[in-house]
Amino acid sequence: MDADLITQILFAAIKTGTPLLFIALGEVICEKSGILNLGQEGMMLMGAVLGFLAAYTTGSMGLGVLAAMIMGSFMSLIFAVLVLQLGANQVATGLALTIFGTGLSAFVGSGVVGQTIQGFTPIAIPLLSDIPYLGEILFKHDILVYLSFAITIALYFVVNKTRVGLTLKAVGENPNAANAIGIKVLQVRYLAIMFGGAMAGISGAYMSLVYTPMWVENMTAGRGWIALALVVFASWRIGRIMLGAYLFGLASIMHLVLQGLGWSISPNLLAMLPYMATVIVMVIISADHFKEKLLAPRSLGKPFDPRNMA
Amino acid sequence: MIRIQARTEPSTLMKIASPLIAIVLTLLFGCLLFSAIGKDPLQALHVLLIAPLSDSYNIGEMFVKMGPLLLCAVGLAICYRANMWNIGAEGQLLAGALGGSAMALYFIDSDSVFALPITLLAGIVSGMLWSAIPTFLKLRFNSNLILTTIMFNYIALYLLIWAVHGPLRDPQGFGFPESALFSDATLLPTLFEFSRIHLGIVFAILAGFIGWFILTKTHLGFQIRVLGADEPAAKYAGFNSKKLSWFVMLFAGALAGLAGVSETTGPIGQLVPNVSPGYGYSAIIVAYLGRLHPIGAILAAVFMAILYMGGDLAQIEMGIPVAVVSMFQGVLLFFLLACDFFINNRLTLSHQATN
Amino acid sequence: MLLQANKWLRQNGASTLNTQQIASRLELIDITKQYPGCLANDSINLCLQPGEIHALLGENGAGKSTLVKTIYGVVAPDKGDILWDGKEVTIKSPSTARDLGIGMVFQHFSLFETLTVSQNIELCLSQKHLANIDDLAEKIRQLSEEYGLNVDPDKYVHSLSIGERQRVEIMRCLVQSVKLLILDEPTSVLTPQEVSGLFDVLRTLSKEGCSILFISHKLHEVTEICHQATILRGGKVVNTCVPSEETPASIAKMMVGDLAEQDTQYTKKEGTHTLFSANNLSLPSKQPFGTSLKNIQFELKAGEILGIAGVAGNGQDELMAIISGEDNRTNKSSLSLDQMDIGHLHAGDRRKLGMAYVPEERLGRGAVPDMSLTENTLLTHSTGFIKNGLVQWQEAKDYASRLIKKYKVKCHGEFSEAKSLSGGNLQKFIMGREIGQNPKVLICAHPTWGVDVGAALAIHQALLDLRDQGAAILLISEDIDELFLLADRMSAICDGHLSPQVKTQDTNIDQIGQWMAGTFIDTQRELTQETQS
Amino acid sequence: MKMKSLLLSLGLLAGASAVQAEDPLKVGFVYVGPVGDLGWSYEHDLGRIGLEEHFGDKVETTYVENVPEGADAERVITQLAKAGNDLIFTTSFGFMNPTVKVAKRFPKVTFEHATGYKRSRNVGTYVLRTYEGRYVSGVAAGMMTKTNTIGYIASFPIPEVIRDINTVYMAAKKVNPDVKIKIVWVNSWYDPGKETDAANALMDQGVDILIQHTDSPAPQIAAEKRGMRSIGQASNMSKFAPEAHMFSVRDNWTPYYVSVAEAVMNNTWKPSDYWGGFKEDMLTIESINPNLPADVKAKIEETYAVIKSGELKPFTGPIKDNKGNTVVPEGHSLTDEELAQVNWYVEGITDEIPR
Repeated sequence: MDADLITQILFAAIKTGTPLLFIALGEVICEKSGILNLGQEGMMLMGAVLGFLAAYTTGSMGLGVLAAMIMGSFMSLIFAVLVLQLGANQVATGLALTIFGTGLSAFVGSGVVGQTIQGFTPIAIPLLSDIPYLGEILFKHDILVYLSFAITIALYFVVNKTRVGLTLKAVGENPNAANAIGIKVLQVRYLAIMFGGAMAGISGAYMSLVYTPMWVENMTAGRGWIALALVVFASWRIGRIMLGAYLFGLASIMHLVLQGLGWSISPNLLAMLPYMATVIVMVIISADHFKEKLLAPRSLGKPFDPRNMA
Repeated sequence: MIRIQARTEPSTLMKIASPLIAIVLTLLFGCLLFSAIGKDPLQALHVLLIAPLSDSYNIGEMFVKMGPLLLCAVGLAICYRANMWNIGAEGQLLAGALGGSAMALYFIDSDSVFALPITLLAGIVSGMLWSAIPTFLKLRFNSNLILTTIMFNYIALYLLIWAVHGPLRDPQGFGFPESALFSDATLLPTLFEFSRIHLGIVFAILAGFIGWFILTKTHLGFQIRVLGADEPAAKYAGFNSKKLSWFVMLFAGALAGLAGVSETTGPIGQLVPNVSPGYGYSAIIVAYLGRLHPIGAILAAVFMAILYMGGDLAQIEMGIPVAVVSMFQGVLLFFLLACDFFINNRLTLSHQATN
Repeated sequence: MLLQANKWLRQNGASTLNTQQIASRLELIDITKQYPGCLANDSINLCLQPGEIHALLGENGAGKSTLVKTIYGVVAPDKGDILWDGKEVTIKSPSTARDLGIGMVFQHFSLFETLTVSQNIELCLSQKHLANIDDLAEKIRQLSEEYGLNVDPDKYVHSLSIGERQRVEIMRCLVQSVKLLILDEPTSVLTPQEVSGLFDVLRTLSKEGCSILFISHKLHEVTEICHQATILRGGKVVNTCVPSEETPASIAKMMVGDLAEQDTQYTKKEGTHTLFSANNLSLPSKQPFGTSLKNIQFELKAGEILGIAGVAGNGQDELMAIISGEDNRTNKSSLSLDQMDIGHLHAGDRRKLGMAYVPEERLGRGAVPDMSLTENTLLTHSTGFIKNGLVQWQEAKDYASRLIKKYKVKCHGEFSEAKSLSGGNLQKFIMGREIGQNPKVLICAHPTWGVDVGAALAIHQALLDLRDQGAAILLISEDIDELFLLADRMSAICDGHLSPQVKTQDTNIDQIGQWMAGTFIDTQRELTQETQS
Repeated sequence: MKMKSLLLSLGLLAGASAVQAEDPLKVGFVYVGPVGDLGWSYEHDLGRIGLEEHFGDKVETTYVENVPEGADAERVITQLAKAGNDLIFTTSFGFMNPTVKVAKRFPKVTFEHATGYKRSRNVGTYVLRTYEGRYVSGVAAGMMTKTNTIGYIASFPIPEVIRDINTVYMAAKKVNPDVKIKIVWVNSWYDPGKETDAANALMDQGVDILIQHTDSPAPQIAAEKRGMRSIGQASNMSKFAPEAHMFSVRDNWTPYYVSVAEAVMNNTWKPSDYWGGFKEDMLTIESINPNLPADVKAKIEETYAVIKSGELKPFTGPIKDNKGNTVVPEGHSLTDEELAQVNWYVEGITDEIPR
């Protein structure tokens, strides 16, 4: 393998990792507030189809992304109302969202199956893209990839350096105490869930507007689930999520690259790689009880009802 | 003014009524949806829900469809009762199909009476093995069961596809990805001349009753319920939560594995890449709709099977896209979860508060 | 205004307040709060002056918590008015309360263990407050010095002891310069020594004009520090008094009503042979924030009650888990029952050998909230109700209804769900269930916590009867008075160390209090070193 | 009479009652994907529409899309048969065994299964000579490649795909002795995401001409974005890649569907294994890009013509496989039956066929 090929593989890994990055960033915020949303796949598909529809009919890619975000947060709002307002089980509600989103997206999108649009064009960032290798890998992408860089940096700052981040962590660790000191727990969780939805929407839009760019039923192909694993993989840290997303991206294209290089390994066994890797990393991380408890949001998945506070 | 008020005691009426209300609401949603796409809603609902039961062949097919759903759902219901969030029925089903098929192919030239039982057993054991790995990882390394079982669904899928392309491929099959047709000795006998109802359906319904018996009549079932309802209490009482976790997971794995092998040795008759159109995931809805109760799961599985078949019929007869089936499933689960809120809460009409 | 008040206070002394001169700091008028099935507050009136330390007294369930949560804006009252410095206010949320100058230290701390002290404090401050503080950490250090609180702003809360955490909570209020500080049972988690440190801080605050609302069960503390007391029972104000003019006994009488005074003396007994022992047991905690056990050593004899005193969070839960077998990482030989090593056995196996437990948490551990009393009987008492792995529901049901009758458990019947019972009734049920198995060894944690006096007496009698039948009983409690009343021998636990055991007659509250603060640890260490060398 | 009505109600005679002169011929289609996939199922549906256009109201067609190749296929085919269809086309390999099974129970209904090899009294099979199109593709690719590397995005290692890879390589080698072929298997007929990844992985490794044996236009778009060239598959894909697209080899099912329907109407239908290609107009070369050099365009037309006339048979000996065995002796051209069993790579392809 020469340096150019490696550069191109890494470039592709970032491209493949970007939808994972978007959705995992949304999910990590949601989980930090103590909510486990298994509906990622459904929200992502709805984002993909709505984004594509909007971009296809209006011709504006920006509107497509916007529509995807709105749709994603609307889907997550359904989840939020059931889980936060009606105290429904988070696992079941999340699954319902995934199943519903899969069906609805296929239904809504049936009219545009096989259509295609121009898609975002890559923009080479002046100066930065001239850096040898690094410039090739990082700075010759389309605008959504740059957006994912920006969101990652912004979230890193917000989560680690601001009061908003503190509030989020507090709610995720101990909602009762947070409520007692006057943090509006439900409000924080609503916002976190809807942020997660919006990010899932962008992630879907990335699939249908940039990646292929077209709409196909079930085109997210399990990326929402991978993102859930990715959050654990990154032990709820923003920086590691970015790293993890690109690693996963790399893993999912590696079997195609290796085949091209003439490796004769069954593509099916290679396709298992990302899933196996996830399991292994999850085991390594969670085996350390002590660490996981400090890192994982402690109220994750548990219901909270302010009416029961008295 | 309408206010929400917590009930002092959970409502028994709502516990039973909630799924029924959810179904009614889902049907109303369906009416709106069908009207919106310009189809006659009543005819659509008729095709979707009544037509699948219109003749004996269809009723038979309903049972065929229900079998794997029910087997998976019973296992899942018991897992969820013990607070083990097993999302891996799909993978366990595929593993069962794979293991069972490998055994069935071993018996391809045999006419031994033991061929079928051993084949079924191989499927069951494969399913158990597939649920054992995440269980072990959870109990030993504390890894998240939801995530590992999902990952293992994918791993099972690729393993099955690999096997169908490789070692288990029919040598006379022109390289197409499917196994040879199993010999009659390893096929589940059908029960009636006119339909595909096979022995696997009997297993499924039996599993429902066994699940019910375990949960309500045995000390084991009691311990499972305690573990799920209140883990500290189970620990306090000295129940071996690891053993119980192993039991529910292996039980679920065994049933899902049986579902898988029953599909390949039943209606399909060979190993193909598409053994399951997502039975393992739909079974989660079935388990919930059945109130995490094995007998409830039987009724819920009937409903879901009708919905699936109705989806095909609606496509054939009215050109309604098949995606409505999963929309219906999702909406149904939404409504169910929302209705469950009223088991512990109620709406009260109150006059504006004084003051 | 505040300065004036301060001056006035210093001149006149805190104990002789004249209410006429300035508007009350806080006045509650007719506060009423209804919960499903229970009237938590029933037209409560209460008045608090600047600088006044006011005790809010009452048994568990009397409505104290609801009332303070109303003041702090966590709970909205159904009816009633709140006057703050003479003006009517609506306290919608804790942040409104804080903006007014109300601070609260919760019984179960509202701290976040994965955040640092200053992050915890920052979360409580409004933007307005924050704008006035340049450097929060510096401010914390300065206040810490001023009040002798000894709080390090950069430490993570999970590394702090219980006492330190409480001081963080108080610091949280000081940073906001509160005018009213609410403390919900602040001393229940402190050693006697820490308590006096806390009282010093409270007195300083009071002198500066800060009002303090003090909830406690410990009446001698109330008589020691409070200027005024309001006594609640069943959601109503039943009495008010000036504590310094009363004795703990007279206040207790007001709290429990007309019931007999609890001054019973029980006969002490001496155990016969050793039934249960822990041999040099050391074990790191499973939990990141738990206490590790160090060299635990004790013997429990047949026919005696051994009491273990200690402030919550000093290893009681861990010890309990190890004895019961919920945590069975112990060596085989580190625990023995009746000459048999049981350290490796599971909880269930230990039960079969004749051990029984009454845990601290009744609902959620001792009983499954959503299950009926019949099912809850079966939770630990399975002998006779299981045949070939099948549950004999009818027999279990009959037994449960007999238990209910025998221990006068108030409920609709054996089909009632555990969560529908009051704390005391559930405790009687659990007690009865455990005693009904005729255990050789009973481990019992906080048996009468939050139980009304009548039920407490019944529980005490049941324990003594069991002892007299020859069982060994280990009693873990935070209530020293109760331990002295029941235990034949006493010990104390501090930071995972267990003190020596002595006969109750040979010790006194002072010594046990010292032990609770860990004074025995150094001597013990020296002793072991001596024997080793 | 009673017996007959009973059988009718069981649906066994449902097919029989329909063949009457005045009634239209009812034709059912079973698709594995969505009709909008712009590939395989899309072209079959165009075939169905072509059939309707040809016969007007003498035929009545129904289709079911997205039918999984598992246990459900048999039910869907049965339901189509019961719905009174006289002729049923099942258009994916995975429907082979279900088709044969259902056909046994509906002897009066005619079944046609695409790409399969099992026939019976009332089941015929039909398949495309896709390798003819690949030969033209190989010639064009061999002439156009600057890097001497052709990329082949392959779906499943079945004889059809392996045969086509061989054809492309042999054809390209004829015009460009230095040419190499890189093959990536995506294990799917239709997965735009994966196809894009595969296209990019190939282009990263020096491929400048993409040939796809998958059905989505994603590789075309990927080639367009990077300024490489591509050849369309199954349907006309020119609109997705105005610059990159060289031409498309389109499947055209209409002629066959019309001829089968006609045969059934005239009661002259007989089960057979039908192979259609350039000669029958079932494969067409469409939208040759004007931006291609004149010599390439001429060569494409020429090659098309010699294959169509039967002058050139791609699999004519001597051909050696890549292990050195002679697989087609001198002077022999593979028969259809032999073509259906190709499971070797020709000499020069360094890869191995994956499992």
